[in-house]
Amino acid sequence: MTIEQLAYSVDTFYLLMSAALVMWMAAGFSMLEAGMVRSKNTTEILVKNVLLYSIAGIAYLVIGYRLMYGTPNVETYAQQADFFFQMVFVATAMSIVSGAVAERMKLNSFLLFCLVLTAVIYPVQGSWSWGGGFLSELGFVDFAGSGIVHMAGAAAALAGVLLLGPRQGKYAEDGTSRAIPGANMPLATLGTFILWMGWFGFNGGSQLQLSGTDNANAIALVFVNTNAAAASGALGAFLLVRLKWQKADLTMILNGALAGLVAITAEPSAPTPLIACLIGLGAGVIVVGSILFLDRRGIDDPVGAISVHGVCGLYGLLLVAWTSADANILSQLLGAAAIFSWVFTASLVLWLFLKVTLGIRINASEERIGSDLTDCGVEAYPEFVSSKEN
Amino acid sequence: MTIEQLAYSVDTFYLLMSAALVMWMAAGFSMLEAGMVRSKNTTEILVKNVLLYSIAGIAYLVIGYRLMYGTPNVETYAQQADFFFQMVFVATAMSIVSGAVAERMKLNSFLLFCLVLTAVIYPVQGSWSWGGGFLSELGFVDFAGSGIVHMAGAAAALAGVLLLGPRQGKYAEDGTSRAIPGANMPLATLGTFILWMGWFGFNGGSQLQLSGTDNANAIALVFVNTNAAAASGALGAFLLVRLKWQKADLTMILNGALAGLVAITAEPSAPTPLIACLIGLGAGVIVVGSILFLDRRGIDDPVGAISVHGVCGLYGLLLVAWTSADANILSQLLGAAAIFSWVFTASLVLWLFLKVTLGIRINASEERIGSDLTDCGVEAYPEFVSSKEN
Amino acid sequence: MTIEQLAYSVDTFYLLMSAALVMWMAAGFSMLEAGMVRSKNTTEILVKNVLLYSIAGIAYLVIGYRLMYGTPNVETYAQQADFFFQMVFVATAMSIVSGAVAERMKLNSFLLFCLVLTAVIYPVQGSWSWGGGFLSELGFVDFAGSGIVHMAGAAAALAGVLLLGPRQGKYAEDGTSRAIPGANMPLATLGTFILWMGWFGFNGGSQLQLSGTDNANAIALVFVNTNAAAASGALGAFLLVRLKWQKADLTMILNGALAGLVAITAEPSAPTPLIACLIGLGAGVIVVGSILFLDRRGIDDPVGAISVHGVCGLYGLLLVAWTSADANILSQLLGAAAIFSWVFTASLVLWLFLKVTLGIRINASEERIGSDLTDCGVEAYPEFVSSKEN
Amino acid sequence: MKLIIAIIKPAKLPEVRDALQAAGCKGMTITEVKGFGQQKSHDELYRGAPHHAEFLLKTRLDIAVQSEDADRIVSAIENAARTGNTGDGKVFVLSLEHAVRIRTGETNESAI
Amino acid sequence: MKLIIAIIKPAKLPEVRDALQAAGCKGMTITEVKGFGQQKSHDELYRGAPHHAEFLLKTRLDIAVQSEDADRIVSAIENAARTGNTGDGKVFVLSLEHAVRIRTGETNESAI
Amino acid sequence: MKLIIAIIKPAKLPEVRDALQAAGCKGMTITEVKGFGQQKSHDELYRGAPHHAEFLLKTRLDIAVQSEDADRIVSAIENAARTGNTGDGKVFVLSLEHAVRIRTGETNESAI
Ligand SMILES: Nc1ncnc2c1ncn2[C@@H]1O[C@H](COP(=O)(O)OP(=O)(O)O)[C@@H](O)[C@H]1O
Ligand SMILES: Nc1ncnc2c1ncn2[C@@H]1O[C@H](COP(=O)(O)OP(=O)(O)O)[C@@H](O)[C@H]1O
Ligand SMILES: Nc1ncnc2c1ncn2[C@@H]1O[C@H](COP(=O)(O)OP(=O)(O)O)[C@@H](O)[C@H]1O
Repeated sequence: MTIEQLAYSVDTFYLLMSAALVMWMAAGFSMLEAGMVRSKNTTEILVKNVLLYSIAGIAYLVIGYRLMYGTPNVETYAQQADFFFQMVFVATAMSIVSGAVAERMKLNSFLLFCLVLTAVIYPVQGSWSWGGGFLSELGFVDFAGSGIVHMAGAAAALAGVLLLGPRQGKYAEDGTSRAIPGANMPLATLGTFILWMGWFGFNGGSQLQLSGTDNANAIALVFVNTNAAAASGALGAFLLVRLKWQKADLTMILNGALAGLVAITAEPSAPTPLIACLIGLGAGVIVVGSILFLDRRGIDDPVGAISVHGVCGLYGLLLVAWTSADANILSQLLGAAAIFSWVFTASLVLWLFLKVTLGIRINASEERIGSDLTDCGVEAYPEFVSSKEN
Repeated sequence: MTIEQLAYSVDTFYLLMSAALVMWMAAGFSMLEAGMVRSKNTTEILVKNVLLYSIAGIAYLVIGYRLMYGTPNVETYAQQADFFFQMVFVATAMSIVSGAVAERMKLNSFLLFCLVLTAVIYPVQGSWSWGGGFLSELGFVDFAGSGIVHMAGAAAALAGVLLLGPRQGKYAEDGTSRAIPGANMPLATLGTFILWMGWFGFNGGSQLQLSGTDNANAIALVFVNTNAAAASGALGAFLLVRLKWQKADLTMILNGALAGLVAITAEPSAPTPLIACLIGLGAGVIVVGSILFLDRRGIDDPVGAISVHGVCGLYGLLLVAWTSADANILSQLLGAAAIFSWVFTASLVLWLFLKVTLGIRINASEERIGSDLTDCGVEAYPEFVSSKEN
Repeated sequence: MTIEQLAYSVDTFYLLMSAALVMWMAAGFSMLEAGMVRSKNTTEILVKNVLLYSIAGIAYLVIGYRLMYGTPNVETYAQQADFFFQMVFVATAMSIVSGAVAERMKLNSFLLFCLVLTAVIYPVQGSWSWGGGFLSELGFVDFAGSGIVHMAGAAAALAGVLLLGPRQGKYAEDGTSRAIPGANMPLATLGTFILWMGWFGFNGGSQLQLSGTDNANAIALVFVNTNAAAASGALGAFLLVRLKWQKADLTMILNGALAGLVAITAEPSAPTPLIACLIGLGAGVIVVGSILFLDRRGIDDPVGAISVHGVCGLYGLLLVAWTSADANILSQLLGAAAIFSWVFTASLVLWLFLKVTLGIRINASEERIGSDLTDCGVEAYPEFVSSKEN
Repeated sequence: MKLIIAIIKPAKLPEVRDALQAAGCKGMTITEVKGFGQQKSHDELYRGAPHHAEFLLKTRLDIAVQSEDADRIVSAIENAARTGNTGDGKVFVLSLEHAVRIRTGETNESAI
Repeated sequence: MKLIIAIIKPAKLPEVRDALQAAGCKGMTITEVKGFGQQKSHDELYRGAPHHAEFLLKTRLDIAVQSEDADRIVSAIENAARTGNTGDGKVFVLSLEHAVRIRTGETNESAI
Repeated sequence: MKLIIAIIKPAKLPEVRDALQAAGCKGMTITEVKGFGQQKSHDELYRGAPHHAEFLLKTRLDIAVQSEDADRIVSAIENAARTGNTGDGKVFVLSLEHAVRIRTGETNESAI
């Protein structure tokens, strides 16, 4: 065996383990969302999450991967490992959507949207940057996908949420927002920890090569920065809500950690760990502000996905101009604008098409009873007398 | 350091990480089963799962491993890593049993059965194939254990279920089946995701060697195929139940994903990813049919373990004759028959012995009250007023 | 690429994956503790766990790491990987505290304590051994931290518990102990499985180098022994409680598994797997005895952290004198005494300071209502009518 | 005084509560109950087997009122809770002998 | 009319429901309650400490019936719910002044 | 005989139970209910939006007693349950016509 062959094996394994960690994020999104919706819609959000991951995998296999990378010619590690690693990213983008449209979106329409997003919409913009297209030529830097994955997912979600409207009872007649607490805080926390763990694969794997001391050093720094940003994001959100309202709102803290993760994703290999802490801290504060702002504007996003992945994805993209010598603010802005416009517009058209054909919103009585019974035939916790028909 | 020494380290690490992922499947089975039984039997199924993994580990250490492999002479990676990897497989086989006999099996008898299965019954048949015995000489191919692990576990479960009979209230007086919904859908989903993730270790690790580009390529393909089969299994089950009953039955979708995983396990390194999708799709459809069929025959299997692991294990074994040039249908059939007959018969004898000595079924009043209170002294969710004594 | 460079990459990756598994233990502690407290305090314990991991990460980055290791000069793997691996250990130590003081400790004081423990108290004693200080010179052996991490965490917890006193209603007026069952057994079990899995990173990573056949063999043995001790710990606790009270108390079995893990941590690379089984068995028995003993002494530790991590940590430390040729009982005793005295005393002073300034105990009415509503603004399962105000 | 017990569909609780407040009713106590009556639970399928949940989720309201208000309040509940489908529920009226407000010790009319 | 309140062991609900249907009773409302009485909860041990759940899970049935059926139905419940052990529960009968079927507005005899 | 229905703060259950036992009351049935009255639930914030839980958790006790004990027992409940703040709850007394102990078939006075 030559050293190159062994390095090939090692790099393949590194990528496969990273991909397995990202695959695990599908469970993270499932648990987070299952914890943040009401129990009457929990089974249905689980169905959506399992199926979106399944559809993404097949659609990207059959169409998306080729659309994004042409016929990629990976030489230093197994081609299939590359496919697998890229595939779990598209699933992540779609997972972001499910949370934002939760508790009112028709299952069939959601699955069709998932099919098109993962087969076409996501890969098209992915080809512009990671596929070697015009954005990469413009010098747009997005290491692991603050924009390409997270903001893209949030853009698709935003288009859906705008067409769907808020959940019944979310806003009083005078327009003031009402709280609709999620049913299961331990699940939401578990989901966040799963995402946090999976993110080491998400960012750590995006170096794409482990062999060589430079690569190893870079990956180690990526791990440290990823963790630092998440930790500071959680703290930033905590400090803000604790000062503002005394209460330590767990869901905001969880969103803060995720916001830090999203923000650092655009470039986790450049800043020092202390800078990563600052980036995370900022994200934790921004995400709370953004959630409050959108909520007041009538944008009903049960899990805060648009703020976490969209707003903090953009924030992360822009910061790269500061942390990385290879990037400049102009191309970062351009890249962000290009990704957002494309994904948002294409998604809007697709949602609109679904709206006039199949419909995208469950009817009022289904929404009151909960989609678990109407669409799935079984409630998430069928033994508990819950307040589901309130 | 020589390159062989480094390869030795790398291969050892690859096997250890794979084994850790398979160990993690013990948590997956626990959560899946805890979600699929009623809350009054949840603590007890958790006890069984923790203890079966513990007993399997020790029984295989003291007896089983040697019985299966003699004194194995592993040279390209650490001997202990091989033991650990093999050990977590036997635990998987036993985990399959716990689900099928749930809600009515005595704890002590279950644990004694576990001891004998993992110390003797499983290793004996394992020695025929992986241990280099007559099945391997016959050309029987079972890459990661569709038959050796999954169908074997299901055969042991089937013997137990036949002797135990169905749960109280499962069948009306006229023999029609009644639904007994599981208490916690998020747990069942989490369990399935854990299993899905762990399966990358299960199948991915079964190549047993990572070093060398061929090995690396094979492992990467195994990952992709494993995921493709699971995804298509989920979709297959979903499409079938959605068309048949409109409702998107989450538990069937979860069983579909697992069915795809079991089916591909017999040979995940041969088919192309598209073929793997077909295999998974078929498994997803078959598992639903099998669950309905067995249910109507009075075989009460609360989690669908016999269909998922037994029927789809057999299906996977037979398909190898098609996907792999090294296999032929005859030896696959022979292998399946040999494994099934041995495990089923030995288990039946053992269950019978336990039945006439300790008894295998809890008494009617314990079953009504739930084994959590009668056997474990604490309910799974002691604060909730559940409908447990119905 | 040279072989040394590739080994550098491999060792870095090995350490990063191990660290990610240890990071995952933060989720394990969260779930374990969330399952073992009453539902009225569940959100708050989740907040504490997310924030303690966050604070630990930052405090150790800014202060603790340097205090413990000076300016470490790691050469055979990435420096940042070393930092990350060490950092997750300090978080583990702090996680131990949160369980023991659960359901009555003020959030702000807890977080301040966390800051000082992870920035100063833990690193100071860590420098004595792993940092190359006087304990390492004395021949004190603690491979992965039975004492340095686990007993240290338990010492800090004990100091807090002594000052806090028991939860309202834990003891009758005549001093007899009353059971306060945890609200969610599946969560507690999931948490234990997560910890069990994470421990492969904890112990397996502590070899610090994978490259070289000796290292690989050592790590493989560490995996096997770690698992063997956990399995026997679970069995030991089970056998004891089953014989003593008939009932198979799940929480004791979980504590038994963790006790086995803690006990083997002091030296998992020396004993044979059969000896590891004995060590685990002993730990499983000891932990049950210790929990009962402390409970009767009025030391209210809702999750058994002091017994699991403190008592079994000490037990593990002492056993090294028997299992390892490099250790002797005297230096083990000395090391244990030094660590315990320092951490206990420093923590006591700090808790006392917090007590007279901010206060450490929530007031009686907050405790009755539950800190979820009073401190976090949302209950863990807001839809269920629970018995929370009893 | 009367004690009115109303068994209604859970989804109608907001309307009924508003109607009760409009009718001058200042307090009520609600309980989550399960009902059995002419309304049959529609079968769900779970793993292909019919899942016949015989008992349906209902909401029970207990409202203590002055005797002279009873009829008016019963009508208010009826109107707010009616959907016209089976399962709308029942209203029962009992005679209430005595009522106490724990906080103040006030009794009867002034207690409710 | 009478309102019958029965507190029974949860495990006896299926038998009692069947007995009530056999006795011609068309509707009932059930509530999950906890009871306290002569039956003492057997102590469980949780982590070695006695877990004395003072209140035991019981099922409460509220059944509105015609006055002349009351005795028959009370006996039916008694027979179906009896195990002979403490904790079997109680049946209470109250006078019911007025009953309304919300769906139709029918009252009294025709409402129950 | 009387049927006493008390709606109290959940946190007061232990005191009330002790007071009832001291007053010679041998049995009771408790239900978890939600109340609506003068006491307003204090708003919580969840993700920055007010979380106005209109209905507050309360505990309901149903206690069948001999007529001559009723006043004494109502007072015992009042005293044990009072905190002086709104939301302390109510006690209602109904006339109880008939009571049966299922286990023995004993009726009325000897049944409660
Ligand atoms: N005789 C009864 N006693 C007590 N509750 C009853 C009685 N009959 C009906 N109910 C309650 O009223 C609910 C609605 O009754 P149902 O017969 O289904 O509909 P409807 O009253 O519209 O004909 C039932 O679910 C049950 O809770
Ligand atoms: N005086 C009472 N008022 C209301 N409910 C009562 C009363 N006495 C008993 N109960 C209810 O009846 C149940 C059974 O009573 P218990 O004294 O344990 O058994 P038994 O009636 O067989 O002697 C109790 O759990 C409680 O719910
Ligand atoms: N008219 C009523 N009928 C039934 N229950 C009532 C009535 N008024 C109050 N309650 C119950 O009593 C509880 C306390 O009443 P509330 O008005 O808040 O306090 P207070 O009685 O101290 O003024 C309420 O939450 C409700 O459960």
